Amino acid sequence: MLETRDLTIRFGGHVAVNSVSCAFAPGTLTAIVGPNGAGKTTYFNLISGQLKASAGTVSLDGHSLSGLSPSARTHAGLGRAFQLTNLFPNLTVLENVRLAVQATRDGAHRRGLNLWSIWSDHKALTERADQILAEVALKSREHATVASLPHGDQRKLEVALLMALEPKVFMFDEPTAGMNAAEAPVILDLIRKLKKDKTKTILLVEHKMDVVRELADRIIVLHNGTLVADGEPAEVIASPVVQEAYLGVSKEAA
Amino acid sequence: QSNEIRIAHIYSKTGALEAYGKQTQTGFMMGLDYATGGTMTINGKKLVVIEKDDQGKPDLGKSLLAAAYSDDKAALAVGPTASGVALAMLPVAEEYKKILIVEPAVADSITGDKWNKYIFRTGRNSSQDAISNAVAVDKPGVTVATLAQDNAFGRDGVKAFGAALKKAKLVHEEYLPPTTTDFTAGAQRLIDKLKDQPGRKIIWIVWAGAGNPFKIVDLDLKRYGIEIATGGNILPAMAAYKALPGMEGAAYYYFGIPKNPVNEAMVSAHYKEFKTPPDFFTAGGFSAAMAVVTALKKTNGDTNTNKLISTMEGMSFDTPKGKMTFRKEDHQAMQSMYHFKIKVDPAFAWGVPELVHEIKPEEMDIPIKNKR
Amino acid sequence: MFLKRLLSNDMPRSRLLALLLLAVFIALAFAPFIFPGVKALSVAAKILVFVVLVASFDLLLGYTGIVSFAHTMFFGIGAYGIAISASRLGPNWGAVLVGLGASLAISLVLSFAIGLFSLRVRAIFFAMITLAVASAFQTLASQLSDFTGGEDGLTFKLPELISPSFEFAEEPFLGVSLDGRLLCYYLLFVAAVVLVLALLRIVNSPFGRVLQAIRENEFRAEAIGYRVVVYRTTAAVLSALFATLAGAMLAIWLRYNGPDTSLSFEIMIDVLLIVVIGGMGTIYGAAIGAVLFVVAQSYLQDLLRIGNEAASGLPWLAALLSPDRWLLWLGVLFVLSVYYFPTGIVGKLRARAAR
Amino acid sequence: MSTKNLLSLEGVHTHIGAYHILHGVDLAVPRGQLTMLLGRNGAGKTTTLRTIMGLWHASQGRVRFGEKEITAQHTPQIAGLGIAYVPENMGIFSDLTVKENMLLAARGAKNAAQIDDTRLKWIFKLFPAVEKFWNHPAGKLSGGQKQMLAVSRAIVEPRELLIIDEPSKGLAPVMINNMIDAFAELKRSGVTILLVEQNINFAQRLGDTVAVMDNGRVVHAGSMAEFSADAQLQQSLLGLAL
Amino acid sequence: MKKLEFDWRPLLLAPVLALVALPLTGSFSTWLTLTVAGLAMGMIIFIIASGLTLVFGLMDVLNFGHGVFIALGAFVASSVLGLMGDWTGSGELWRNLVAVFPAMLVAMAVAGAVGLAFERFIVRPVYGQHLKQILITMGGMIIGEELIKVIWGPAQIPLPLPEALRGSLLVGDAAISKYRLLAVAVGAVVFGVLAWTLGRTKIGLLIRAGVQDREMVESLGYRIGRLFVGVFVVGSALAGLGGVMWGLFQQNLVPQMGAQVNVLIFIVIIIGGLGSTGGALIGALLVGLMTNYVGFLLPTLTQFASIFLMVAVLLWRPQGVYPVANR
Ligand SMILES: Nc1ncnc2c1ncn2[C@@H]1O[C@H](COP(=O)(O)OP(=O)(O)OP(=O)(O)O)[C@@H](O)[C@H]1O
Ligand SMILES: Nc1ncnc2c1ncn2[C@@H]1O[C@H](COP(=O)(O)OP(=O)(O)OP(=O)(O)O)[C@@H](O)[C@H]1O
Ligand SMILES: [Mg+2]
Ligand SMILES: [Mg+2]
Repeated sequence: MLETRDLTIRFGGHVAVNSVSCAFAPGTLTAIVGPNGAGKTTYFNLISGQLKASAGTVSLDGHSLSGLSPSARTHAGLGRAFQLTNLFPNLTVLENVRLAVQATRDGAHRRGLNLWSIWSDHKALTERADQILAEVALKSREHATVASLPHGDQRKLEVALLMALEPKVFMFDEPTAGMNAAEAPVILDLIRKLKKDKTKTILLVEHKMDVVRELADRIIVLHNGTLVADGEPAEVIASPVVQEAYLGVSKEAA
Repeated sequence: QSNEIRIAHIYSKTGALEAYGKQTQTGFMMGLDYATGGTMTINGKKLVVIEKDDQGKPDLGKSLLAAAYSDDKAALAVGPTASGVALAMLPVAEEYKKILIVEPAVADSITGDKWNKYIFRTGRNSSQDAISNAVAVDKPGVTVATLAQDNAFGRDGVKAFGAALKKAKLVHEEYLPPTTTDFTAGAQRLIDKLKDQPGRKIIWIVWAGAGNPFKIVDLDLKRYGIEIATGGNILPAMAAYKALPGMEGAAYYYFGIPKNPVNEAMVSAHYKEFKTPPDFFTAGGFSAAMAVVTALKKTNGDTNTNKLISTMEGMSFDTPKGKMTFRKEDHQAMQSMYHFKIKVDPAFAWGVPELVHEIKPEEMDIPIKNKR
Repeated sequence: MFLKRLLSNDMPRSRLLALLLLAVFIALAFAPFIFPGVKALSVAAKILVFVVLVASFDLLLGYTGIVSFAHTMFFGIGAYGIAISASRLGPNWGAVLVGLGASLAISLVLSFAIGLFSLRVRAIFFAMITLAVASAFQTLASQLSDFTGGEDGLTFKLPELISPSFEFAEEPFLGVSLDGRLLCYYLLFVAAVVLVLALLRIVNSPFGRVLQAIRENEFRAEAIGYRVVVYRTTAAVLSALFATLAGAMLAIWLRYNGPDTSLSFEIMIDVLLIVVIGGMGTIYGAAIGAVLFVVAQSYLQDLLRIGNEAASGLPWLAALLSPDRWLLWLGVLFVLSVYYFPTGIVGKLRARAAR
Repeated sequence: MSTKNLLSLEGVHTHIGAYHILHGVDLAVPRGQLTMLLGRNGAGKTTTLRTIMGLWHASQGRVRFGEKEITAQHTPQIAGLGIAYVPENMGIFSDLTVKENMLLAARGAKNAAQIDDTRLKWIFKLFPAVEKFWNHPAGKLSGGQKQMLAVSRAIVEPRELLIIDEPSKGLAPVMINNMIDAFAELKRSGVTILLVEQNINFAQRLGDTVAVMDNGRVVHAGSMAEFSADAQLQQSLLGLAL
Repeated sequence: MKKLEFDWRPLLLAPVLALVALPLTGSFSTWLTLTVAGLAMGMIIFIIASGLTLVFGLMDVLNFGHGVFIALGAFVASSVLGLMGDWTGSGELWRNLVAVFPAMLVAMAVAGAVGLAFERFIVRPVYGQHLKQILITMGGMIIGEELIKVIWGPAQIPLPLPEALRGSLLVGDAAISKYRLLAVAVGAVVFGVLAWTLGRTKIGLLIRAGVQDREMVESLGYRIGRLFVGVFVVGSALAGLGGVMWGLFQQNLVPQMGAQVNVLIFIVIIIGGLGSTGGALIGALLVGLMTNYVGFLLPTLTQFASIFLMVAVLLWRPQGVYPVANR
């Protein structure tokens, strides 16, 4: 169970996330929606530790995460994919994933702190990385350097890194943004598959309402940093605040 | 074995002291030419000079000297420009059991505690510099403060200077980093120390390198009656003396001062070749050449090291500065220094030092610092 | 297979590169016999020292992406460690070990502090701070002259066994006299081979891969679970320790040390250039680069002397080709090598082989 | 012909390093219309736009803008002809404030006060965040806000041609609506627009003409109306029906 | 909405430092001498560092060869002044200034012209690549220094101050050297012009934007290449001017003089926040004051004073006093 309590952050006078308390149970997929600049990414940053909260706490399965570094939170079971692609640009696709696999799995490589073994000897890492690349349909490009990938493929790799961490909590920040409608299903299928595993908690920031409607078990709405709605998808989408502030005087809400 | 005598000259052809090194080389070659009467041979053996560039780097100097003795089969070596390089070279001479004539590196320890019997020096050492200056300013009723670089060169110099002062009173020693560019703070401290002293007040400056400590006169030292004294220097550096007419000190060499045939020959040869007078280090290089040739002539061209050593110990030889003598104890060449007073002459770009008095070796009590 | 493991499975991946490396290895291994003379041996020894120094710097720069100008500081610490303890404790092996131990300890503490500091400020600031720290350290070494010999440095003696005066065989072997200097050279040679192989292992370990990730994107490396502080600091400390060892090698060879010899900014720049010529992020680049650079630097003046004589008919060309202007050509070498080897020699050779 | 098409590419080949990316692109952007460039990920859309802007150079083929051939021209010259470009990565100057970002895009203005006021008001109305964060470092904006800033920069001064790489990416639905309105308004004022877009809705509502790329070539070109009507064509070109 | 306010706290640094030093120095006239000397020294440092704030701070080119333009300026000035012996030798101030100004202009022109070549052949291939910049500009520096030796010789060259600029003005017991007053005036002009150009025109913005994303600036229609050349030339010319001021201050020139001030000016612009003219001025004044006070109080520590100052400032503001860019 991931829980945030009164989570708040201020940038100067601007309150980007305002006292958000919310709990996310394993086995559910919660969609987080809200206008641009509502504080969704910032909320993620607070949970995963990229930003330090001005007030409030984050805990996972009863253990407080506040004060831990991002890497420690990753070890505690949080996994995160970024909204703006953020990879290791001059390494190959395979190495990107392999690094993520190595980071969280124990083994002779001691999570990267082993100074005295030969890296390629750790075959299990490569095998696992290959498997993940196959899942996101990137296997054919595994030896390309990331910088030369088209945007859509970079987004896929972003998700692959998250999968490689095998966390308890998956946080997706607009995973299909900029992805072709023919390619997006690869990612969405992955998420669907994850949903079946009842021990995983999934958080999804997404602006495409059809995706949200289909996948989400629950929707929370952030607006100006405040949590303004929380509940069943149909109910939340129908609520006036969402209709107005988020979807606009909707011509396409259908 | 053959009928060649190979002499290595290792000096800063490049690096921070390039200008000094070049002077030495010019002087050395002119000296050999003069001493052999233009034949460049001694007893039928041809003198061959092997030039090597230590770039001012001690480690390089060390390996160059080894290479000179071993790969190039040099019978003896002359150099280097920088004291640090010289100190690193000393053990090499001992290792190869070959003579090194140090010129113009000045550190006392070269003929002091780091000395070995293969080392001779034609150049002056810090003590000679300092003591001659002390002789020049040492008068009753004079109060002296010093301004020096905060390194071995500066501190040794001031120590020797202070020890040699008999009548004057030394009230303050100011040491500044060798890289100092702004001398205001140091000058202010000196002023504070001196301004209330009675009688003649002198700041003695010993400085080598880029900074220009003479700028402190801009702080209007005259209002407190403070004067400046310093040793000689190369001609470009003496441009700063133009602002200090009447300044006194003691110099190692200035081409217009010594009156002897060797100096006359060197000055005219130098004018002929370069249209400029010879400088400080030219005289040094010339002296080293004179020492080499004098010694080799005495051995009839024999380059056996032990024979050379016994010949050179106590040997006197003529130089542009008059007669020099290698002292038996530490192989330092004893030589005259020149008490001068600066005159401004528009014909020269520098302040001209006029001879007040030639300080003969006998007038200076240069301590022997090595252990034999 | 054995070779593959010795090289930590990081094969040259280019036939030409493999040949070059082999040639370098053989040349260095038999240098005293192939290239007679004191000067040639000094050059070979300097190469050995620089290979280790540059490889250690590459761990920091090429693999971790930290630009530090304080690397020669650790080099100097190693050299001073030997110099000071040998001149105080006398020419015995105990003194060498004490000096080595003490300098490693000092380097460890200092590099630890610097490594931690590197996280507080941005890259350029860090580079400039290390530049300032290194120059302060050099000043300090000159100022503590009672201890370090000041600007003049320290000349000292080492155990008989590796001193030139020791001769362990009467007869020269293949025209080379078998003396302490030869032993000293081979001591350096073995040390260099072991240290370079060790570095090769480190950069090809799981740890080495994480360093590359940090170089590429520190933020993301932290996000996927690597504590960047730990890795960076470890890399900084390791590279400092290897540099310290290189410094000790230098002091042992020269039996002299001073601020200009091991602490000067010039050496730092030479090291940087070698890394770039050789190819950043490839330990092999350090070896190839060091050989090329040190040989060029050592023989440039001789080469120019020949050029100068050849050009004596053209006074202006002769003036430029004067051996006194060797630095000018070194500068040109700097510029050209950055122009023509953007990925270094190793990078270029590998790219060619990959086609 | 040349009066009808504001921009045209004929047989453009582009290499990036050793890779051959575009294999003869033919593309026509009719004056005053909005042209959609569609295609799968990696089809070469971004590369095509960059080639037009002179950020990559065509190794073969020709690019014309109006009467002028711009194939070998440099980016500033091309932009100077009246083309505004929003790159895929948005190209936000994150050290500068939002105001400074806008000021740079307004080539005619020496300082913020000289930026055309009515236009600025219009932008503020479309994208309130730009006004709200006017004096903030642009690097601190949210993903969607950056996208808004990127588009705002392209329209702060009138330009003849807008080239925009995936403008709707990361925008909330209400903002997508605003942007559609904005493009419609621009089009009415005579601006020609070339859009790369993945959002089908967006494409259908705005596009006049359409070009579909695959594997570094334009494999279909025609009117949007026809294209949206032909589900089979869509299926075969894009792998799905709109 | 939080407005960006002018941050005035760094402005207090220099006055605070001076106040702290007052009781320590003991006598008021000593303090005054040191303070005025320190401020003027700071101005000279500012002049030599001003070019680097443009090149290093704004353009993000780690130009380790900047010093060579300083040396070049000084040597050119020595040649120009050497030709005007009548004017420099005269005791009248206006005649001296008439000699010094052309020397400055010629030095700036020569340094700027060499800067043009330097940018074209040395810097242009390596924009955005710090390591290579360091190396290639070091190479350029070595070449430049050697060429100076080829032209002017390896020896040091005296550059005496013109007559009327020598000596001091006495204010009570404190002595204020005349040359330093000239330096303050020149420094103020340089500061004014730079601050105005960068603050009131788009040039500063364009450079910063161009460093971050050159392609985008070009896509907006600006010829960033030409702008960079221009700024580099101006930076080099300012270094040339700095060289004249520094040379006259030292009164003798060595070819290595540029390299000798490199670390000092790096420190100044880092304290200033890389690219901020005001920051560099504050940094320079602080360094000037600090070296004078420490030089008076604890001379052995003078060489560490400016480094200590830099570390202290960075601990307070890790990006310098007026950070310009987020580097
Ligand atoms: N480091 C920061 N400093 C100052 N303000 C910030 C910072 N990070 C975010 N903000 C502000 O906080 C607000 C919330 O940003 P956030 O990125 O969380 O939005 P979001 O909901 O993810 O929006 P989008 O859908 O556009 O991605 C924005 O107004 C943004 O400008
Ligand atoms: N810098 C580069 N180096 C090598 N290959 C590249 C580079 N940039 C792009 N490519 C390749 O060019 C092809 C086309 O890429 P491009 O970015 O134009 O696709 P796209 O149609 O814009 O895709 P997306 O919709 O995902 O953005 C891809 O196969 C990509 O891998
Ligand atoms: Mg977001
Ligand atoms: Mg694209």
